[in-house]
Amino acid sequence: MALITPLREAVSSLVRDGDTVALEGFTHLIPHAAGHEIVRQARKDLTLVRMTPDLVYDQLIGMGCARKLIFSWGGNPGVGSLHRFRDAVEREWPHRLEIEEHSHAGMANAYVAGASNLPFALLRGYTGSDLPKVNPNIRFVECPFTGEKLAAIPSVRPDVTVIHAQKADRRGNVLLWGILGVQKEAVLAAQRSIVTVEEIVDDLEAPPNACVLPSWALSAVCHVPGGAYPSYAQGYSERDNRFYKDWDPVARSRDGFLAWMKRHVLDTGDFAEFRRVLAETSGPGTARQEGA
Amino acid sequence: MALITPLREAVSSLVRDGDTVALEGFTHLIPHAAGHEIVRQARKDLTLVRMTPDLVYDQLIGMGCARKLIFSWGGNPGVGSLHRFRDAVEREWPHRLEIEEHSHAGMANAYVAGASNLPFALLRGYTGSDLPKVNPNIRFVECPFTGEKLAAIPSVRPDVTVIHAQKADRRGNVLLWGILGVQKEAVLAAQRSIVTVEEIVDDLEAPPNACVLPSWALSAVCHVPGGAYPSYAQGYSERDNRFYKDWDPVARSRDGFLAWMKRHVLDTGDFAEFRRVLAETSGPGTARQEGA
Amino acid sequence: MAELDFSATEIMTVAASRLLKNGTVCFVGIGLPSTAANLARLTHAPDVVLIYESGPIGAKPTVLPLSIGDGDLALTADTVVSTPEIFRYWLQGGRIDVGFLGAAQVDRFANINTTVIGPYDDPKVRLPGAGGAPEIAAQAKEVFIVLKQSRKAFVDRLPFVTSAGFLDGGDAREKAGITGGGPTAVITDLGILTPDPVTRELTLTSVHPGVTVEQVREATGWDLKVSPDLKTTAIPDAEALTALRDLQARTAKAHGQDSSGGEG
Amino acid sequence: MAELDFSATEIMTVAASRLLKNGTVCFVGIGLPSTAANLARLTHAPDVVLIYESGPIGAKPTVLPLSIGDGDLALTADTVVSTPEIFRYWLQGGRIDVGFLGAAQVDRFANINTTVIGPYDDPKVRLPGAGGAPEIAAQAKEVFIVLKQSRKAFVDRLPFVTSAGFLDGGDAREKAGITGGGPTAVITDLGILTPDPVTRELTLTSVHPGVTVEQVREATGWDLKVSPDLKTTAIPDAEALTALRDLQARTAKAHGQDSSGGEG
Repeated sequence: MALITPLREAVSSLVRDGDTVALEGFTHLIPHAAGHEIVRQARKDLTLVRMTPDLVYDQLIGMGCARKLIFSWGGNPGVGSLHRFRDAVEREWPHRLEIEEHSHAGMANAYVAGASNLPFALLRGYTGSDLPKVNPNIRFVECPFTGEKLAAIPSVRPDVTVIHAQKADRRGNVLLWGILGVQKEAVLAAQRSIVTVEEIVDDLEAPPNACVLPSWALSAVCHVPGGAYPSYAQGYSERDNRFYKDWDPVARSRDGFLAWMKRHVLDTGDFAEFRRVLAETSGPGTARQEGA
Repeated sequence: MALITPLREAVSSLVRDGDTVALEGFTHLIPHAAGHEIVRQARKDLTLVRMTPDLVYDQLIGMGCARKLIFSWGGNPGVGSLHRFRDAVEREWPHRLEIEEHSHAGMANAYVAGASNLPFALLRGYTGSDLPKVNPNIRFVECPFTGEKLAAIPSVRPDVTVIHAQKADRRGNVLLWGILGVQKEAVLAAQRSIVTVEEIVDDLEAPPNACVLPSWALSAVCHVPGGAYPSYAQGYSERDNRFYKDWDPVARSRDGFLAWMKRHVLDTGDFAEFRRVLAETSGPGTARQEGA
Repeated sequence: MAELDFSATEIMTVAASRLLKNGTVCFVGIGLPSTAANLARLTHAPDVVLIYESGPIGAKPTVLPLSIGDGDLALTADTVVSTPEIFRYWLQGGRIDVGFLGAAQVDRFANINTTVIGPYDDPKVRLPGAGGAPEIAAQAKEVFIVLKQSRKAFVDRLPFVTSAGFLDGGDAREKAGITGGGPTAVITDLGILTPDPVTRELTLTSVHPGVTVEQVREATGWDLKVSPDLKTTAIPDAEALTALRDLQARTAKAHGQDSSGGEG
Repeated sequence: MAELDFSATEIMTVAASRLLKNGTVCFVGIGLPSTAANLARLTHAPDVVLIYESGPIGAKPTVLPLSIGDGDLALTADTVVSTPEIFRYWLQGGRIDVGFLGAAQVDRFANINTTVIGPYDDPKVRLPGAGGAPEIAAQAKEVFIVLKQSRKAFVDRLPFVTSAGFLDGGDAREKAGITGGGPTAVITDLGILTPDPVTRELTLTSVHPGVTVEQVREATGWDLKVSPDLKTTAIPDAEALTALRDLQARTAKAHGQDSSGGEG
């Protein structure tokens, strides 16, 4: 049964140094508030898993929380590079970052295999790509009926998965809709899970066959309205595309990044305060100065 | 793009002698009308696939349409045995029926593997069961990372899958809801597909993340209201539990079965006529006499 | 409430239902298991989570389902997923506390046959087959089996092992690599059998009131061991009996017949 | 309509869009491919089916998505499935006619690099990585690649093959067991390159109006073969140009910026 609890307590009790942690959300419903809280609580040596590491992982990597990254596409969607990710890979700042690199198909199947309690995922994949040359976790197996060669990769089994969703009810059952990405699989593949939600309601009013995660399959549900910002929650908020653009100059320099993280994350108590500070510091066009 | 076409034409053009055919529907949405049409058109040598062969396959098997059955549970749900199925297996009437027997988990995974264009399904399954001793299509593979032994079975890849659904729109996009069983996977695993629907509407009004099968992934959509009878279509009809009970005495004797099938299926032109004849022949408690 | 008379089937159902603790996540077979599981939900275990292989998670049916895919299961569930998802993410995923199964036959190590009587290739009786049972029996954290006791059903050697109990006993189950804990109780119309902690042989640990040990041994196809600490099953309390009878009356009214059941 | 002036990016987009036939099922990469695919949908191919890896099937966005998971994609789709389902049932399932990809670099056999410039373990430039491309490139029935042409992008030898084109050329792709047909066109701001039917080497088969062969060769990092049957790309018709500009204006208004793009 999920505990309905403040995000600070959920991260404090469920995310531990050295854990394998997946924050999932495919453009939609990215759990930014939870990412901030992990930074605030200064978790170390995390193995971060995510199909599409974007701003949320740029922040965690830049703040030195990550030892390793398992991923399939790392960038600032619609803008360009992730400067903190690149700085870690290209120049080992703030320290060396080990990477294990897959394709989306590989990662998606690895989450499915994890949710299914299988040790590996089976797919047609990676053929002709150089990825198997640099990733020893991409192997090949033979079909016992046809002899065909198929790709095999280890399941993703995070210690903790964190997602953001639209609604929970008072028992902690969670409903999400729209672009679902791999969130259900990521939660079910994990030992523990945290779900931040836009609102807590008496009745989910879920349509038939909706994506509902029952309370008893979750560890903690936290009420964090707008907790996906600058990502969005369909039915609640729009994606703040400007924030993604403004992130580029912020993340370009180490000092600018550290100053921004201190002001907006380390020196704020929670996501609501972050949003207030952000509103003060970034009128139109001011983010660049803020990051400089 | 699916053709919207009468069921008779769909079966005539898409179901061929010798085909591997899956009629799916898990208690809910069983495509009985399509089963009747296959009987009327006297298809032969079919390899029938279905997790839960019940009345619809008792009829096809008893009428001699099937050469082989791939399944995981064969019975009259809530009532007892399938007498035609048992007669075929125990006494080779009307002729020998080859069986390939799995568990539900095996079949469900085999459909998923078929929909995923994989040659085999990987699962934790069958351990300690005698099924692998009698089914050479249950094999075991080793995980290339952990060395664990996992079950492997061939994918189900029907030539034709037939399902019943609630709605189609005029372009042939299909919506189903409620108990979904393996229908989506069965359709996507097949080369060709037929979907009978309760109604054809201008707009599906599908909720977010609903089970929609796009027209371009289907071969034919046929308007057959009540086409799941005596199974049901949520939102349209109730299961006729009495029909299932009444089937037991009908199917018990070969002659009674043949007489019933002649009167109700072979001598009727379509499912609507079958329903009219059935209403005439079976007032309360009369089915037993009818089958005798 | 006053004590009520009860039938052998009723005490079997109530005894089975009592084993299901509140909050348990239960994978429910149709028929007797479904009756017992829903009785638990309507009495002492309101927060039991019922999962049916057809897809409903958290079903709260108002009447007993006649089939494993009744509409009432879908309408009352927290959500309905596909059958592959049930077997992949929820059962194989390791999320089921109790698998609640029926059986045609069991042996002394609680292995289950639902496939054939007689040789597989030349069966005397062709039974419905495995359904979900092999993986439920293997992957649920524990398994309850409920069936009526007779020499035909409780046999020394199964003609076919459909679903594994403790195989040849001892640690054979663990050695075969089966992860779930296996059967912890076989509940019959005569008593309750539980596996010996070491040999894993089914042992009579409770007889229902009015039933003699001799009667149970007579209805068992092997030399049944009896626990030195044999108990008498508590009689069904009036609340449970009333709830069971109300449920069955509602069911009969809704379905127009009694609530036997099967998969499909 | 009268002819309109157009930019190099516009003719690239319109030329790419024209290749997409009505009714085609297209797996769309974000950025230029998404622009071209949506332009096709808004002009000559109203029934093109657009699938995005985030889950929308049959998306009909009113403005260009800035990310691969914009809400407009979900709201306008026939349905939205999970990302694993997209890759398993729809792409690997063999249901995609055209994979429409961008690239950081391509080589003469239309192999794609989106991973690193320089050695993998000590990269000069770390690019975003594979995303969906390796399996799109392998499993779609055919693949269109759209990117601007330059010596940095069109290289003789890729530092890293992220996604297979024709590998070393000839029948190397088939021999590797890759089932999809592979790239059939690389559309750039200078012209269109298509693989030689036998050697599979990319060959300049069309130059855009006003572009010389020499310019294209200058922007190619290998000794580019030119078709003896070289054509000049038809100029974008006014309808397409207008539709493209309207789409980009709507997009800029909605997003407050221009429509570059990325996964994520």
